[in-house]
Amino acid sequence: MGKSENTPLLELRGVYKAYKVGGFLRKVKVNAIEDIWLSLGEADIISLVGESGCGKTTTGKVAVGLLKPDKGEVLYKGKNIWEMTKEEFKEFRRNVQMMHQDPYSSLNPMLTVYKTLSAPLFRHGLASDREEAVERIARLLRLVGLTPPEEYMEKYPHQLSGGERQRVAFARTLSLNPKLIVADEPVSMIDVSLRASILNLMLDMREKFKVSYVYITHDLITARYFSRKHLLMIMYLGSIVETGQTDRIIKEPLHPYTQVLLSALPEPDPRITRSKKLIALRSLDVPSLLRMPTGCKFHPRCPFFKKGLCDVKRPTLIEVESGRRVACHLYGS
Amino acid sequence: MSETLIRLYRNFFFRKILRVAVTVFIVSTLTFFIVRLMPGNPIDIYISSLMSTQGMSYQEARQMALAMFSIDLDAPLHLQYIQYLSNLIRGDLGVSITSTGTPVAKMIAEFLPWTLFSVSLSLFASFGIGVALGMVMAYRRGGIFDTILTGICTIMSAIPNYIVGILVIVFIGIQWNLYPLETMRGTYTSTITPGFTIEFIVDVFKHVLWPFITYVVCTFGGWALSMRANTISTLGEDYITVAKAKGLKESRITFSYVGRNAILPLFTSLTISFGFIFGGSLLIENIFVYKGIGWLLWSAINERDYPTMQGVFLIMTTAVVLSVTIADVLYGLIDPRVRRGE
Amino acid sequence: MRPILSIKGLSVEYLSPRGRVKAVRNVNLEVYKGEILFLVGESGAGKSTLGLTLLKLLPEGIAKVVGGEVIYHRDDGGNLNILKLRKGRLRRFRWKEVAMVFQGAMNSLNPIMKIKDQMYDVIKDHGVRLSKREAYKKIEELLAMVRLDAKRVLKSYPHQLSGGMKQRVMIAMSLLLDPKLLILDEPTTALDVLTQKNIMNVLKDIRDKLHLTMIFITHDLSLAAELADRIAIMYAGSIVEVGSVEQIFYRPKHPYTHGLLKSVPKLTSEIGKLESIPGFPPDMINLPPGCKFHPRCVFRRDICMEKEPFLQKVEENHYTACWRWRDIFGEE
Amino acid sequence: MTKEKYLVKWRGTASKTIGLLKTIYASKHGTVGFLILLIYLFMAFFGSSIRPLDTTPKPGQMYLPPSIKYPLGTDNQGRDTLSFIVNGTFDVLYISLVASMVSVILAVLVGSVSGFKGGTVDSILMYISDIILNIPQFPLMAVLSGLMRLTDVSLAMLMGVLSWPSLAKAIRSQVLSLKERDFIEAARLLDLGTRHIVFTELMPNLMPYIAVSFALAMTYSIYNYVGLVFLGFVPFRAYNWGVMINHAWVLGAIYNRDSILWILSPIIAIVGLEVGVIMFSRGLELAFNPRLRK
Repeated sequence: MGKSENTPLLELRGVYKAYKVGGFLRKVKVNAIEDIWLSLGEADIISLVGESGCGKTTTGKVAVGLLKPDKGEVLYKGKNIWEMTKEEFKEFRRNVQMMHQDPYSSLNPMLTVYKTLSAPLFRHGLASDREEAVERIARLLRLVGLTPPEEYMEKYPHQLSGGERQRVAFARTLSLNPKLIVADEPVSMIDVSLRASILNLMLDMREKFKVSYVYITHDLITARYFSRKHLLMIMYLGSIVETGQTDRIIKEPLHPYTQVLLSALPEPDPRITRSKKLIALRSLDVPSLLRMPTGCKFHPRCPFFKKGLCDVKRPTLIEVESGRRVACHLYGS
Repeated sequence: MSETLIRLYRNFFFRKILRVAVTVFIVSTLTFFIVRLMPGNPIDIYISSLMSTQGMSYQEARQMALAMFSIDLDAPLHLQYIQYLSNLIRGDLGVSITSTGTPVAKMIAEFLPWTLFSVSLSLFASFGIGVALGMVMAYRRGGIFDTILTGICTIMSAIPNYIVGILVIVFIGIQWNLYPLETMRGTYTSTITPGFTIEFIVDVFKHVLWPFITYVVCTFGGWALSMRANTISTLGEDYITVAKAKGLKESRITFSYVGRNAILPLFTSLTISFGFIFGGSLLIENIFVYKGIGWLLWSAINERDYPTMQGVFLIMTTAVVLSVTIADVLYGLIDPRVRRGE
Repeated sequence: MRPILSIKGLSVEYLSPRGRVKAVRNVNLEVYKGEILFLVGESGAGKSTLGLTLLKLLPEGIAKVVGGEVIYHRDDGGNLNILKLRKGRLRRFRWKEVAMVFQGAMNSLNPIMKIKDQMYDVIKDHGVRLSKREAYKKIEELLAMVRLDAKRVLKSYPHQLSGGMKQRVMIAMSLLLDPKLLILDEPTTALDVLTQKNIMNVLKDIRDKLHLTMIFITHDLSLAAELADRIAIMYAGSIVEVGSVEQIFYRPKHPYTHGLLKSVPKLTSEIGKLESIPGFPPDMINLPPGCKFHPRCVFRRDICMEKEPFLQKVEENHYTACWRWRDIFGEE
Repeated sequence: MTKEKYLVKWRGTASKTIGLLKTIYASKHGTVGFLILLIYLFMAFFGSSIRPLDTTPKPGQMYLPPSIKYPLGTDNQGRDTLSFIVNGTFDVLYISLVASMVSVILAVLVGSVSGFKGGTVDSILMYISDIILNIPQFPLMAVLSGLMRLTDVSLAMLMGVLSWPSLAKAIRSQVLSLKERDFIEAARLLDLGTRHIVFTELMPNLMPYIAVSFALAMTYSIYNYVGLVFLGFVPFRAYNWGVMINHAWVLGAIYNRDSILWILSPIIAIVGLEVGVIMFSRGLELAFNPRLRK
């Protein structure tokens, strides 16, 4: 495959990553993610949804090149990022950024907003002196809705509210004009009344600068808002269990896990949420990653469990209708 | 590496014992080579001192020295080293040079109990005082009591213990003459025969009093400050608020909920200090002429009694290593969160 | 309906190096017997502080009640001013009359004591006349009610339980002395969706079986939608609107409530672009004059910047603290 | 660099230094500690020229009480005690500074490498520090200095080399927790370079710990050094606080009631220095942490 028009911006191909637990000579391998496939183009959005510990953050870190996969490839514009030349990797680094969950940990408490935002500008030659940097930073701050920018530049993180910090962090990810942003729970620690504004801000940047997003979250509702006509991937214990267009999955979930998740989700509307029927799980306990279930990973909790099949054979992700894939024995052979 | 070895290594106790063995081995090796490779080989020095003081011939003196150090000086260094190690394993620490003919092990056995006695007494006392004060300070944090005591504790833990010892001797013993100097110094009165007599026991306590006070004065501040910090952070824990909300009795909250959690990390330090204070006793025992193991080391260094020096140092290290190990094991037993073997 | 708790003109301040944090400002609220009242607000709205004040649990020396009272109406008709209770009486009042389940299930339990002992401590210290066997029978019943395996849980240490299990242990523990009022402070925050659902179901069971009064503190409107009878919305330390679930969700009469509802996405219904409330929450040390919401309010007029509005009656049981609710939302 | 930019930069550094001093000044402890240390530094560098060492024995003037001529009285040979205190400052400061510098540098190096690299490197480094930590240091120093006739510098180095492990462990745990923070990850993603990450992102966060560690190391080395001199295991220089105490002790001057000032002077000098260092470190801790500033 050459560098045609259709080459995706970022691709994960069968990526595996295991963590080693324990110290010197006492290591135990724990699979954090298994066989992850993902592909997105310019101005694309993918939402990655799953509960804590399902490997969605690991997937994000592999995608931005912070973690090297044990198996499988990460391709940026068709090139494996771990086989790139130094120059190519530098370009990848600049173009693929990450937004973190915790605005209290993502900004260095010792640095002012100006220092935080000017470092990447100086480093990558986007500003040569203070004047230029101030000008660019002012533009960035205005872009993320922190006005007037002069009031923010000399402030330390502890002088800002959570919402303001998250905007500064977003301004920093934007500072190098990236093509792709992996956003790891960017609004889960933000006040409800400010969440929509940050999500809208992110969507605006997509309109303006054709930024693509991988939106990682545990919250199906914001995922639905963020990726509506785009792709949604549901993860469970390190594997993808269902993918498809967001709206279609929400309307008609196929995988039992997705179904349970949707039925359990409370909604900000009493009439809807009180008329919901919960699909009950067989077990509430999430299996430990150290003792991964055999067969389908969801089988110990699955309401549609079939003995002799689900606990023996691991289902693969198969296409059940155009654009929708599910890993479950209920579908297909 | 074979499976069994790896499994053995994963065993908690085995790892601990291995660490003790490795450290003791390294220290004994270190002392061996220091003594052997030092400019002015101690054995040569000993030989020449025998020749000059006792008028022996070189051969005679050499024979004597060999017997003393129980090593064959003609053997190559590595063989001497192996010899030394195998002696060590059999508990043979050599023979003292100055107290001619006395085995080092025997000397240590004679001096060690005094250090153990004085050190453990003072350590427990200062721990108790520190923990109690620290808790009170934490409960009244910000108040006058707390402010003043925090200052005192900070300064007390900054003042070297030998300075306090000197001040005690100078002021209590000499300037103000509050306590007989001859009872302040020494381990017991030489005219009293040791034994389980009331007279002797009282005398021993009279002698240990001021070294004891010195230890306590210099160390309680550190305990109090750590206990204060631990208590304050424990008081901020959610489970304390919950315990209050539960309407538990104040005494129960103070002891079972705050106290136990705050003191837990200190137990480790207590056990470790126990090992370390053997080393610190060097200065205090010297000042109070308290004939414990620190005093023995001091006199051995002064008199260039190498085998004794080596032996005492080895014992001191072993004490530390053992106490660190015991602290580890103990912590696993006290704190349910630290699971053994994992 | 008879109130079980009446909060009158309550104000609480924190001392901070920068100045006084006005965490709770002149809150008036009645809690009725048998109802589930939700206290909804964003971070810093003062809802947790309010919760702590109800049990007189504010950190001494740092927080101070600067005005108001909290009256607890006992079953026998007697009234207690909780804030005036002294040591012994306060201790016996806590957990026996009002119990509380806290945010952060992770740290609510003493890490070095078995669950068994932490449960039994409550019974012991309140002098409940139960034999040890009877006490454990009761404990086991309660654990079963919150869907826990009593045998396993009782001999565990907290670190051996998952977050959801710990929170259920806390709920069971809160019911030990049959309290009349249960305060739940963000009991499901930081728990996964499925675990959260499970806790909510446990709470529904408790409501159906025991008919207790509950005050549920949360930032999550969805939880209120699921369980609340009545909702009080807090902003900048005071209650800006209070009403039934229907009233709050379908007929909000305060611009803040209105904005909040419009800024949360929904799953099933069709949605356009969400509108969020402009600006940021106010600095609780230097609060703006007049209505505390006016800097973020698109409907503000001069009066909003000058005078702080009080709760005005909209309809039966429905109150809003807005000068202009009639102009903005119209009469019912 | 143009003159203008240079000036801007200089003003930046100057205002930073002033800012640092201001925050130290803002904390009471810090101010007192700073003033105490200033006095000691002054004595160390200008003491010998202002009050030259008085070495001539004057048998008729033994143990004189304080006077204008001899503010701290005289010693057992009728010499000016103050001149000995003043001239002894440099030794103690110099040795404890070198020792704590060696110790802190090693600690920062080992601690940050260990924390950053993790894995086997970390295991090995921590194993080594555990072993050194398990050797009682004062007795070891006593044995070594008793046997080897160490020079001042080699003694200082030895003290530094033996005392880094506990500091290294503290730094390591700090690095471990900092490493997990997202801002380090963000800096890596922005490709800001190792130098920026270490010196701009990490170091400022480590500074409060390093400052406190340095002060601790210093009190520790003062303790060790004076202790060794007092026991007589270190080559004497006639003017040194430890030597003064040792002399008073060994020569029996303590039994003479008039000698009190001679004995107390070095003791107060030592205690004052220790207290000054501790207080100053408290001020530094505040100064390096913007969250603690107002």
